[in-house]
Amino acid sequence: MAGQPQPTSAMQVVLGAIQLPASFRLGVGPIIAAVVLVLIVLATATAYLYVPHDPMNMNALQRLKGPSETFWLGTDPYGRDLFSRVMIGGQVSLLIGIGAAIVSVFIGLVIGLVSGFFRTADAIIMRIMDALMAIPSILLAIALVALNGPSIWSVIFAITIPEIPRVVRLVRSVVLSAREEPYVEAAIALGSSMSKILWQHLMPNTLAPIIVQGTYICASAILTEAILSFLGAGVSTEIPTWGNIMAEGRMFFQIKPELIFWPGLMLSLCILSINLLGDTARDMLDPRLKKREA
Amino acid sequence: MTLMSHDFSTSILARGRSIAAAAMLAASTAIIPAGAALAQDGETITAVMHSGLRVLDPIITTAHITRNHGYMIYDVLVAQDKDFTPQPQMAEFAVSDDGLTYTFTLRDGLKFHDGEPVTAADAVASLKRWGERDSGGQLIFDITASLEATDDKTVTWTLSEPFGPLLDIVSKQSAVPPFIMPARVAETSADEAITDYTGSGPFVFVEEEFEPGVSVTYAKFEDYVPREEPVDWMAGGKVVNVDTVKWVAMPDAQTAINALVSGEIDYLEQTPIDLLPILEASPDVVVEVRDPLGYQTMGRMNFKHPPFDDVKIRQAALMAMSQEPVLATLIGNPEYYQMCGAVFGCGTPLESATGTESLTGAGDAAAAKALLEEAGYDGTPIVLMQPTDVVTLTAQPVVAAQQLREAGFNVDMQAMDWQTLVTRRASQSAPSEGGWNIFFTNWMVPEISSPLINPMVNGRGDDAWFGWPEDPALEELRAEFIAATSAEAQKEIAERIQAHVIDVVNYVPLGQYLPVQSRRTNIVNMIPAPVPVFWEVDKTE
Amino acid sequence: MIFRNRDFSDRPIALEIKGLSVTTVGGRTETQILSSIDVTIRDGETVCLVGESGSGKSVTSLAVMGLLPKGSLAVTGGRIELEGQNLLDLDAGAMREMRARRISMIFQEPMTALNPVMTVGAQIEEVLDSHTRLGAGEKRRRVIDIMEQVHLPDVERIYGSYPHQLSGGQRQRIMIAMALILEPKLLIADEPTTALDVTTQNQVLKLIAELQERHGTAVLFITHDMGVVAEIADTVYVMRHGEIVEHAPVETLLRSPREVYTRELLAAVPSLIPRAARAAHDDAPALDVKGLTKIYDTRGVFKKGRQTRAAENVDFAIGRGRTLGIVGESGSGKSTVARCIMRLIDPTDGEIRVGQADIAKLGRAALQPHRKHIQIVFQDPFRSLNPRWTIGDSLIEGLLNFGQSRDEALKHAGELMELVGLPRDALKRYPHQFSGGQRQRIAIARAIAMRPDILVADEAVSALDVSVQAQVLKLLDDLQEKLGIAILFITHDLRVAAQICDEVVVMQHGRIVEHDTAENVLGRPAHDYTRALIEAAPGRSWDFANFRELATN
Amino acid sequence: MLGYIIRRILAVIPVMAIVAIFVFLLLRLTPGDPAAIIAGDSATPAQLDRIRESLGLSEPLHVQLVTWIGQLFRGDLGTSIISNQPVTRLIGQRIWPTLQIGTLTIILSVLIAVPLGVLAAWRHRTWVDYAVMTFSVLGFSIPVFVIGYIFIKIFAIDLRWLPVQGYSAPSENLQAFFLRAILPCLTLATIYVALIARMTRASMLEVLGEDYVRTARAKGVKERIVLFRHALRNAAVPIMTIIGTGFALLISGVVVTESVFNIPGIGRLTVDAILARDYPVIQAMILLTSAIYVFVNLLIDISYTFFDPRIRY
Repeated sequence: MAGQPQPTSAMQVVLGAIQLPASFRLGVGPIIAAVVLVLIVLATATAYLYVPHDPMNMNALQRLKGPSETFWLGTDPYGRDLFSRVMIGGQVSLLIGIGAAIVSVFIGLVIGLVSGFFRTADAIIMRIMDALMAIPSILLAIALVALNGPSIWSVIFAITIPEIPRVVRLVRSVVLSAREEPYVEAAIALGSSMSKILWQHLMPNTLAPIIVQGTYICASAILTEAILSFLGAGVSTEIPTWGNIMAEGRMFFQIKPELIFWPGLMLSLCILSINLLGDTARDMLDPRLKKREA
Repeated sequence: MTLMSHDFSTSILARGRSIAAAAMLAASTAIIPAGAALAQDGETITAVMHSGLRVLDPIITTAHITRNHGYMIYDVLVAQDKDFTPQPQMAEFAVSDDGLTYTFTLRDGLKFHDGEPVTAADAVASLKRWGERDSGGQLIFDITASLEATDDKTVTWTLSEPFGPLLDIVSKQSAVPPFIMPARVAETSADEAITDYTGSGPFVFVEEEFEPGVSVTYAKFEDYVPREEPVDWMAGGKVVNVDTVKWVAMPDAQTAINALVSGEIDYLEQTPIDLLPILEASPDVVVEVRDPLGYQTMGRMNFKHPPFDDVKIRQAALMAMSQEPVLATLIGNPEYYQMCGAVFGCGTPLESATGTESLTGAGDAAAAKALLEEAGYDGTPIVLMQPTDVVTLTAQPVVAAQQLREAGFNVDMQAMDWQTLVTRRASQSAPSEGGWNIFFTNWMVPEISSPLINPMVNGRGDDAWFGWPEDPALEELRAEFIAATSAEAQKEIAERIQAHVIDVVNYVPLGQYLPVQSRRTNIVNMIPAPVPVFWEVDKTE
Repeated sequence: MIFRNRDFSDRPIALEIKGLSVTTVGGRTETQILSSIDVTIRDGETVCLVGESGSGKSVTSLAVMGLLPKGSLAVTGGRIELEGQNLLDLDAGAMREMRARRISMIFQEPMTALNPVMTVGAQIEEVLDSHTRLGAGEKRRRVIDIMEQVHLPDVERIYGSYPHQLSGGQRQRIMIAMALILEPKLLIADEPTTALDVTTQNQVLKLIAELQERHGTAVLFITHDMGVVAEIADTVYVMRHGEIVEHAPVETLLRSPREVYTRELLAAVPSLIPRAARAAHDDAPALDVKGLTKIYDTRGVFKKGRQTRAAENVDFAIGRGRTLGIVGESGSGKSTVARCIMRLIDPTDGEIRVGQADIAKLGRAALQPHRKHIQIVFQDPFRSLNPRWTIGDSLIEGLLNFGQSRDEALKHAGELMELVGLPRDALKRYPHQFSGGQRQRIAIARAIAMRPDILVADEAVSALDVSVQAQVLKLLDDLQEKLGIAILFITHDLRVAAQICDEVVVMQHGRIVEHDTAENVLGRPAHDYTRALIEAAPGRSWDFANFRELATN
Repeated sequence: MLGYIIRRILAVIPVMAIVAIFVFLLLRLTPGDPAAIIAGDSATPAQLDRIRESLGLSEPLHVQLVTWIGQLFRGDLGTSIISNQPVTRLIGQRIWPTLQIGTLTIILSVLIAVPLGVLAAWRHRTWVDYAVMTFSVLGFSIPVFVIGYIFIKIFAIDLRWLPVQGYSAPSENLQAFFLRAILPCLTLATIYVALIARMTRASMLEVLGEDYVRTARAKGVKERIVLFRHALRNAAVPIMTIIGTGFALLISGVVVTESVFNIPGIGRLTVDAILARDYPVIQAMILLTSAIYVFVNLLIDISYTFFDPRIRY
């Protein structure tokens, strides 16, 4: 492999020198997952263009109706169109997932870099992170939603806070091992400043793992939102999400399972796809796996 | 594990397949019938109540579950029959001709659970503690000259001026009935919860088995002597036919219904109407309306802050609202709800529908818009509080918000858990600073059935119920009502109050709905009463 | 007698590999790893398989063991006959029965090759568990016996020890005991001494020879080290790109290699004859180290502090244009000295004079301007370049830090590439597109881009194949000539030290035991330890590059 | 070893102190007034003030904090504001169902997941591997309450094999306990099995590539012994770690499962307490669950020395 130069792509800048082992096969799973995910994202993102009803419009006389030409998937306990709600609800669920992933990864990255590089800050930061990790995340999230009210942002915040320590630990461990790398020591010898070493040498090492971690956070955030809704601490019913559609429908599970089935199906497909892609990305990025394949 | 993953792939809808797969398994597996192993003792009734019991002091709180708990272990001096007429329970009563002295004589054989006899001193202490908490009680104590135990069996209550409804208030079952406790317990400050749960009622509280919010066990009080009279609503003899009653809480209605169908529980106090088909399909379960009066659901505005400080805008809001969508969304099946504009409830002596045609009709969005225009509504957002965790209160705000929006209101619906809501509604701050404009709640009809006890019908400003209307005209009407001596006069004044309340939009009645209880068929003789009580009821094999 | 020179032609054949081919499977393309190789080993014979990395020697050994990684490598042709029985015909169970009983194998890394969570006694005993039905007492007796045969001290204690509690040499003895306890026909040794220090290596080689003699075992010995070959081989097979280039009895091969490749390989082996020291300039030394000491404190909350003296009282100086080597075995403190001088770690005491300035105690900011005078090249060429940066970015990192404009620095970088013998357009590529030797050139270019006065080379050629090693050493020599840099060369390899150093410092346990010209240290060692080191060097009496005995001076 | 345990326990103190202060402040900043909850619908503001006073909620924040920490040191977790019961009593009543279901779930999960993970790693890139991985990703992808409902629907409602809900103490009726514990445990185990199986597979894959596994095979050791004696024990540390960190996930699952299956455990106690702003209960419960988490992970850290002799403290 070493002999002939390989083509360079723009992705390389982000993912670094990821050499795909020659024997690495993508398999059909991740491809299906990617297609499903893209479809779900597109379908929910453009939902306002095609949904037949206002997802918020209630009609008490049309409650809990079965599927019909007007209501493709039937209606919910408020007489709202289930199809429209599921499609629009996906927007909010995905927003919460992506939002929580981005915010926790960003905050975790900054704290983790500081913690990994400055030994004085490390002890204090890690004690606080240990404490945050020790608090059961769902309880912390419920308490945070209770504190801030059930808005989308407060739910994202509540899901984000417990995820941060995990990102911090990940980033910190990557930094701790990367700072032992000879090329970092070479940079020190070359007189590079601390900030240059931190941002240009160490930080890029954390990108691949935190992108993977981000996908998992995204999936788990969507799931956590559903659980918060289930426990009565989710986003208000004014704004449909997969989670609160299911939470509202749980009482009708036996007489009208569609209320849980459709949002549940969308949610599970979506999370399944994200997780599968995350696994694939992890396998591709995992240096240990690479070593084994080589 | 392969079985498990198979079941995962089975969708909820593809039920037939999973049953087939399971049936195959069943052929090779010894099946233990779930019901058999878990059968309850025949002498115990396991009941799922509408909420978990957490607070044990029925005086300090108005929570219905605690009131119901009070009726299990305590007794009351006077109780109402189905015509709202006070009848003797622990005590016979007499009123002096001038209407100033009330004498209560305790009947024989009354004992507390610790074996001590119930004395007049116990009754006096209990009434005094109750009087500090209950708003009706406060009215009486405002004009009480003396309340004392004149001997072991006699309580003499002397007033400084006549007060016609005294017996009505003392015999009421909501919100806080004057339960009789031992004097040592009743001496606890009215702001502090009691810690000694000795009563004289037909059941004994089994403290060791109490798990707050989960389960509470009551044992039959063997020494309880019921009255001779047949049971009638809350009055009459309380004959206990079972050994133990166990209340368990099941926050998930679905779970409770399944448990009832499978015989794991005997009784379900509150049944979601939408789920009735499941129960109706089961031959072992009876579904019924316990209390024909039911509940009133209502909305209350904040009089202190714009825009609802303007009567025109309140009227516009009332015009905008229509009961049917609210009730249909909340209950679903029209058999179990009733459009009703009566402030004092439909089916009560003081029922009147004056001024509520639009409410019980389709609403009048056009009139609402016109009124808004006239009042010069500037689009100030209305903070509408929506509880997320109380099943019987989730629909009203959502439907009302839509109706208000359609009439041109700018509605800011803020979702919060019920506990946040009850805290926030006590705040008199501006809506933008943590206050509010409108919220919704439910009352049992007996709780609002008269101007004396209806918490909303009170115009004393900051001393009034949340929303704090300053309404001297209303207060005058109430004084007239108290002074009235005949039922006809009361009825006439009540109608004027109705008209006034709707005119100034003191609050918005959104109709009445019926609580539906369900029970196993072997649970018989449940009393139709506003309070689910467990005397008279029996469990057959 | 330099070589073993034994004749085995009348002994029965133990192993015969005929036309063995191995290819990769499961990838997009099939790559031929072994192309029809033939190897014959007779009873009691030692066959050495030599070649550079990637030549296929390890694959050969794994193929014989039937341990090719499933799903990535597969045998596509040929036979592997052990005493006439084709191993490739055996099913998994039968093959498992062959292992340890008929063929055994020892591996390069005794640390990783032993299970860290089992006692070594149990690991040896497991061989008996798998292949015999002996009673507990008998098993233990056999284990103790073989452990004594491999000359382990304090056998009873070591029996119950875990691998991490033993030294590298002891671990390799355990491996050998494990391999030989069932007296197999054939022992495959895959670079068994590469990870060991030279003195330990010598002992292990002797042990293998001793046991082979005692049991009449055939040995297939895989190595890249010609010294080792000279020491132990009866017959040598030279491999390259999955083919056997040449095979011959050891003396024949070393004296008169037939093939060009073999000659090149031998010619690249550095000689133990030290270079003549170049004339020292009389001006001030470029680097002057005095009393350098590094002490590690391991202090616990409840434990008493314990001190590790990694380097103590180290003194030396290097003049411009000269090379000073620090040699020593692992743990001697040579790398600690290098890292202290680079100020990658803070020395506990002493002076480090770079030019006129003592940089030993400077703070981070005060140190910065001095950095450009002293640069380092690390051992591992795969990790010393940031894999996410282009070569150009890596080369100019230091120049930018010292105020050059990007264009200027890039131009300079282009020149440097040519200087180290790489094309200019390589600047736009990433490190993974280069071989190890090329990367090491780039690392050198990055260091000299700063125009340092001193270059520290910390085992800079140890990870490279001999042919590449020779090229890099040549490059360093050329650069030194052109630029007049002082080089501090850290190595464990006496041959390399002999090639490049003017002066040599020998370190042991953190202290300098000998310091003199290379000629004196290597030719007339004054210290016992130095002498032991030199005597342990395999093949020290053979001059590989010239295909003859070393001329004794 | 003992020194290590003592040091680890000491290290827990600052963590728990941060948890305590964090939780205390978090709750006091949460809008919500327990007095309003106790008093019910028709209380007046003056009554609320008096109740607040008697609960000690009108004291300044730092005074409340100091009082509370003082109580903690005396082993007094306070009294529930709502039910007026000592928190220790509430915990005593509610912790057993959770511990029993939780322990059963962990045992069940490990028994299922570890062999699955080993199998998947051993048969890497075969259908077995793909099946295990698909199942484990699926386990992560379905909300736990949906899984619970599906189980109820199939096993309790349609097949009537198992009870729909509830909990029986094993001390009273062991058979009833197991019958009622099966569905909650299976529900909870789904995600936990997924987690542990994934980690077992990953860890085994790494270990199976190690030199000593090759050595074991070169010794002619049977494959089963290679997998379980050589590889699994070396792979154990990350598996134990994930069991420990996954414990947090289990707590989350417990909260939901308890409400689906109506189990009177500490999960429901805590959620109810949060929704009711029952400060002493919330504080005690979060401290308790955090302490359990920390304790479990401490045990797991110590267990590493059992799996790996190189780890000596």
